[in-house]
Amino acid sequence: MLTKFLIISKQNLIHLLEKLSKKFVIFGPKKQNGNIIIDKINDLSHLVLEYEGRSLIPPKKFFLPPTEVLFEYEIEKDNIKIWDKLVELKKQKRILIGIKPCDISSLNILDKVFIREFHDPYVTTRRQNTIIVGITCETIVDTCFCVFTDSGPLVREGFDLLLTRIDESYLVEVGSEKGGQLISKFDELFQPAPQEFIRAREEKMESLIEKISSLVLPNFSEMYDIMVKNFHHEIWKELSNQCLSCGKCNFVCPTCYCFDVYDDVDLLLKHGKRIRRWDSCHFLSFTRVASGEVFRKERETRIKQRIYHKLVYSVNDIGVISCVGCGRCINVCPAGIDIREIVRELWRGE
Amino acid sequence: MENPYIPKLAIIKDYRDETPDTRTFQVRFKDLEDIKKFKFNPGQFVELTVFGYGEAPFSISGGIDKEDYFELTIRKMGTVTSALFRMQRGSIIGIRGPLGRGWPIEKMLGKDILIIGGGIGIAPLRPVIHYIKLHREKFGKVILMYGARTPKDLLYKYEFDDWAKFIEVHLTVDCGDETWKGRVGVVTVLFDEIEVIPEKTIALQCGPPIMMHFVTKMLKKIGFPDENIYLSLERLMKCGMGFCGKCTISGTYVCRHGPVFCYTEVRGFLEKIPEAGE
Amino acid sequence: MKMSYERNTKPKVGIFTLSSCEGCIVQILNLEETLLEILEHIDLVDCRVLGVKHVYDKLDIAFVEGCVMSKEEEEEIKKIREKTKILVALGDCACSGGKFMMKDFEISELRVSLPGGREVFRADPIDKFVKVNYYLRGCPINREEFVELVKDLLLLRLFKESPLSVCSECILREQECLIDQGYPCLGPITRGGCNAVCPYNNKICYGCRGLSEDANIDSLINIFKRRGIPVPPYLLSLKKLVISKR
Amino acid sequence: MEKIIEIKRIPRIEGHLDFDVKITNNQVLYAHAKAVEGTRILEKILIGKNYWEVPEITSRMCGVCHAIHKLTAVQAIENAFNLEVPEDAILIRKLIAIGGHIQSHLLHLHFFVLPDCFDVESILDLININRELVLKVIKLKKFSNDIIERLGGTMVHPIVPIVGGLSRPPRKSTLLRIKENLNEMKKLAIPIVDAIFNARFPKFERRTNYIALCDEKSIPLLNGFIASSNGLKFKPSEYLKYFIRKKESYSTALHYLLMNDESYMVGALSRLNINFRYLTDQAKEFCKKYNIKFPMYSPFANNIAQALEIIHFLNETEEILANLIGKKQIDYYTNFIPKAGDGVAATEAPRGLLIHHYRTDRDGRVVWANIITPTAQNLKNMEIDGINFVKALLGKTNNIKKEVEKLVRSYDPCISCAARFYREE
Ligand SMILES: Cc1cc2nc3c(=O)[nH]c(=O)nc-3n(C[C@H](O)[C@H](O)[C@H](O)COP(=O)(O)OP(=O)(O)OC[C@H]3O[C@@H](n4cnc5c(N)ncnc54)[C@H](O)[C@@H]3O)c2cc1C
Ligand code: SF4
Ligand code: SF4
Ligand code: SF4
Repeated sequence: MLTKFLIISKQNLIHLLEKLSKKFVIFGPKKQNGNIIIDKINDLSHLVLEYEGRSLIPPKKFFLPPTEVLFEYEIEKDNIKIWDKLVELKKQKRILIGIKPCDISSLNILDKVFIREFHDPYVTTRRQNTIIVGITCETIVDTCFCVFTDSGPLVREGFDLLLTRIDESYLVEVGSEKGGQLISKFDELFQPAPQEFIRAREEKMESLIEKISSLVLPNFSEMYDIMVKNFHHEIWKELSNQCLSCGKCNFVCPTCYCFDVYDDVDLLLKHGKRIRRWDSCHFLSFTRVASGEVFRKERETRIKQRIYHKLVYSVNDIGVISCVGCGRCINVCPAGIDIREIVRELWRGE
Repeated sequence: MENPYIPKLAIIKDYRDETPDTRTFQVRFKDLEDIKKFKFNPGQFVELTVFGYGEAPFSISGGIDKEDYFELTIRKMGTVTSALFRMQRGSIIGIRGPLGRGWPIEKMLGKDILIIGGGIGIAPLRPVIHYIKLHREKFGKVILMYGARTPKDLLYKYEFDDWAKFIEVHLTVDCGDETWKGRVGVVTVLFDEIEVIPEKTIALQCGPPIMMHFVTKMLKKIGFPDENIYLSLERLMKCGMGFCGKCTISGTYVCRHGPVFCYTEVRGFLEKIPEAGE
Repeated sequence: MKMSYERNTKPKVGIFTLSSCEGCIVQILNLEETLLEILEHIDLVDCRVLGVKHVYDKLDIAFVEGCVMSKEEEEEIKKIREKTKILVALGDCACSGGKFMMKDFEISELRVSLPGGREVFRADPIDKFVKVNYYLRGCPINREEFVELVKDLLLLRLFKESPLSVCSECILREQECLIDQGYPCLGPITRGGCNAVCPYNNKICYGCRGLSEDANIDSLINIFKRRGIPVPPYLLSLKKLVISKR
Repeated sequence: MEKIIEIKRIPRIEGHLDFDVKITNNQVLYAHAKAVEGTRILEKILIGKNYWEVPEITSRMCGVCHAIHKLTAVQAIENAFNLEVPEDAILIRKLIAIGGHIQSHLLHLHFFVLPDCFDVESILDLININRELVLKVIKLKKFSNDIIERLGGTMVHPIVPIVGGLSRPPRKSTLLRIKENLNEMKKLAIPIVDAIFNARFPKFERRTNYIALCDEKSIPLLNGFIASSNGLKFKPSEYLKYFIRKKESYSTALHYLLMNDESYMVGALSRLNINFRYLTDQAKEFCKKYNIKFPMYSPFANNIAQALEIIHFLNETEEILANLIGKKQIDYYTNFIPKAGDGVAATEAPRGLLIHHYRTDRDGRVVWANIITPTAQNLKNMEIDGINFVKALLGKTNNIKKEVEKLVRSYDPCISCAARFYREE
């Protein structure tokens, strides 16, 4: 499909969303206490499209929720009745607006995990039913490093529409047929994009790239061999003295997807639910088996699990690294553990 | 498209006690369609649901030669397994699978086979023995070495006589009793009883990590090329489809890429795995 | 066809209080309708607060709240243990002697003159004297967690304590971090299961649920120092306690 | 003939209390209220603690009246720091206190007392007799607990009240939700309170000193001066001049008397004996309906007073909510710097007058603490009532124990609170 650019004024965008909200549930960034969170937008005046950095919890929560009921069942005398929760999911239509390029990249990575030999139908159904309206950044925060993970400040795929603010309007890139169809009924709200708007976006991106590039870092995709070589580097021991095993980094990472599964049931042992919930490879329970054995007992091995998953295992598994340079883990880590520092140190050692 | 998270209903057709804490269950799907569709390779596993209690992975331990049911041999360990032990014949459970990659049957054809099992680790190896029985002419010499803690802990005793008719059977226990007349000691002691030509033999092993560690070392010592050594690994497992991340070792999913691995595959793992003689 | 999913008979249950504020029992009473529902599935034979005192020799489950502060209470907990199959420690008092809530990691066997003519102050966790099967931590216990435990006991499932840290529960509620704002929050080293109520209400985690698995106290102390947050004295005495236990 | 009536571990009260009455030749010699719980040396533990830890720890004195302990501690520290707390924060704290009072009263009246009136062992038996009533009580109790949880963050040991105000303001939607349920609760409360008025209590009267907070415009819970039915009137900070402490060898609680060695009573009855005229109209209607006049002089009337307070406080909740909902913004916190100071706060716990007193050093650390709980103040009065009550009963009943239990219970004692205290001389 040919890339297509349009422009829409800020006002018209709100109009458009108002109209779309009749058919779709709209989720987007808004302020809560000091944070930007992505949440249901009931009142469009709460929508904060231009925000610094990215939301606290990434949009993965809309595809792989922190806790999710997979199916419910009723235990009868000689039968079990099962209700697949997927059925309800299929009916939902959603628009996710205000998603940053790094997060769009992360969804592309999650797709590679959840759609392969087996399909995770919950994630895929939600992906199909959700329209992604991305937005490019205005400024960066000091933990952003998407340039080094090839996931920003501009993305090429994974969105239906991508907005870039140019003065009082938005340049809209149509990224998919779905995106095109969505706005085709509202032609009157859009105008064709003049060339200078497209150029303005390029300039914006360039200045962002320049800012981020001031960090001295290698491209993360090229770290594979260095990482493999340094599996027993002393840095891991040092980190294990700092890490609190709190698991926050996993929960905020847009590409961490591990989960736990368990059954919840009522007192009568009649009505039950199978539930999955986010888990963290930093917890001892993550690998504890019935005999009590834990496969990653040393804190060091658990830290390595996360970092190596991002930069090595992921490449083996899905062909790409799974860090998108969003910097969330750096922001939330109470111990100040910084994936960039780790990479920089190992890279410099070469 | 079918939702792979939803178990198919099945019935506990029958069960028999193997040891005081281990039981073999015969499982038959409720739905005829499901019975027809269910084909497994030796070494594969299923996810078994006891409704209200949860789901757990178990190797398929029998049924290759059966039309309408398969077998699982299960040790009572925790929530799911204990609930299963409280169930009676006719009770309904849920099954997902077969899942995972089994033993390398293709590669084994025409070769000699050395099967090494420890404790309940014999369970995923039993279908191989049954397969060999059905297709005896396709294999060379076949040797089974099987060890358990005590004579009481030996599984499938009632089949040993039959097996001995078509393969070599070597047994040992860690600690014998007055009835035991065979070998005493860990499984590796049996190596002095057998004769193998490592280059044309495929070794299949499953057992506790410590056993596999020493067996792998021994196999390598007597000249087994790495690519002839296979082992079945066990890790905490939830979804069984390569999503939940619980079973990964160095990024490899035991559920999806395994549970059966060639030694060449696990040898390169960055994480130490004692099972693999590292 | 036989019933496969069968519940066993009603277990005999006792609820006991040693020295405590009884807040954990109040939490149980606060379950209101849910408690009535639970009561239909158990045979409550002993509970002083509710005035229940039936005759029995054996119990299936004993819930014990409070810590051991006297010889008599020591005898009492031993007697309860003898009678019961499963013993559950309710709340920080029973689990740790109230150390995590009172932040008293060093007081034990203190010589003071107490009313009633006693001379030694002590507050011990019940597992100092008897084996405890399950722990419900926190001050007070979390109602939902209690229901989960009861369910697991009734249905013969293994109860598992929450694997999460308070910190990870806090981030799931999309809260702004209090350490980032300069407060000495114990969330990173505290066992979750409370859904991070304190940070959620804009107050630091005081650590009443005890240490999380593999808690890294040293690192937290360093973090506070690095950020110029005064290190609470109790964190240092907690560290001493952990080291002395090793 | 000499005999000692020993009642061990009185059931259906908060905490562990034994009660002994000694009778010789038909003369009642003494009655001892014996707290038998371990003494938690809170006042010692508090020393050296940071000011903000104080409310956390003192709240753990009692799982029933935790809310008021926390609020009192917070206020005492605020007084030590000379802090003015925003009006709105005080209103919300008052709602939390009210939630605490209603749930505590329901627990006492319906879980602890009512089984006596129906001659059954526990509320579990009541379910079979009057399921509907029990369900109503549970619903109202849940509502009062919800107030605490929604405004205070948790149901037991609420976390939101802090020195300086509140850790966070409630959302407007929260206030609206409470208000939404209030009307139903007011209706529900009527039969619940009726049940107490209709219950039969032993006939026994003895006039004593009744002491409660008073502000001459309401039934205060968090602020006011201390007044007695015998005309005393003083500021909370002067409490040490009026109350004296007695250690009894048989009890792990401290027992309190007035300076002139007289015993006194605190609690709902005292509150109403002193502040009756500020009771809301709806509550007063009940008095008319049942032909009851305050002041009342029977310890058993404490139950009636508690029942009336349920109605009164529900009405007050309505007023406060209306006030708060009308506001554009809720002012919930004042900044301050900790300093050296001496602060006393007197409040009304569900069981009566409660005093917290702290001295802090320059950094806001505690150097000295003293806490007087209502039950500790009531124990002496309870003993004297015990003597007189048994005297009146001698020869009239052969189950004196049971009747004495009822008397003790009517005080709604809380031994968890009372047995906590110790102070180095
Ligand atoms: C590929 C594979 C094949 C297996 N084959 C067999 C077999 O043939 N016979 C047999 O007796 N056991 C087998 N196991 C081990 C068996 O899965 C565990 O004993 C079982 O999960 C214990 O569950 P539980 O609920 O009784 O214990 P709990 O401790 O209560 O377990 C709770 C949950 O943890 C998970 N879990 C606990 N231990 C393990 C474990 N060792 N492996 C994976 N998940 C675990 C389960 O999902 C379970 O739902 C196998 C495991 C794997 C991975
Ligand atoms: S590892 Fe850190 S920087 Fe990379 S994607 Fe995850 S949270 Fe973002
Ligand atoms: S957020 Fe930091 S401290 Fe917490 S587990 Fe991750 S790396 Fe460790
Ligand atoms: S406030 Fe406390 S619990 Fe929350 S993220 Fe920060 S340290 Fe963790």
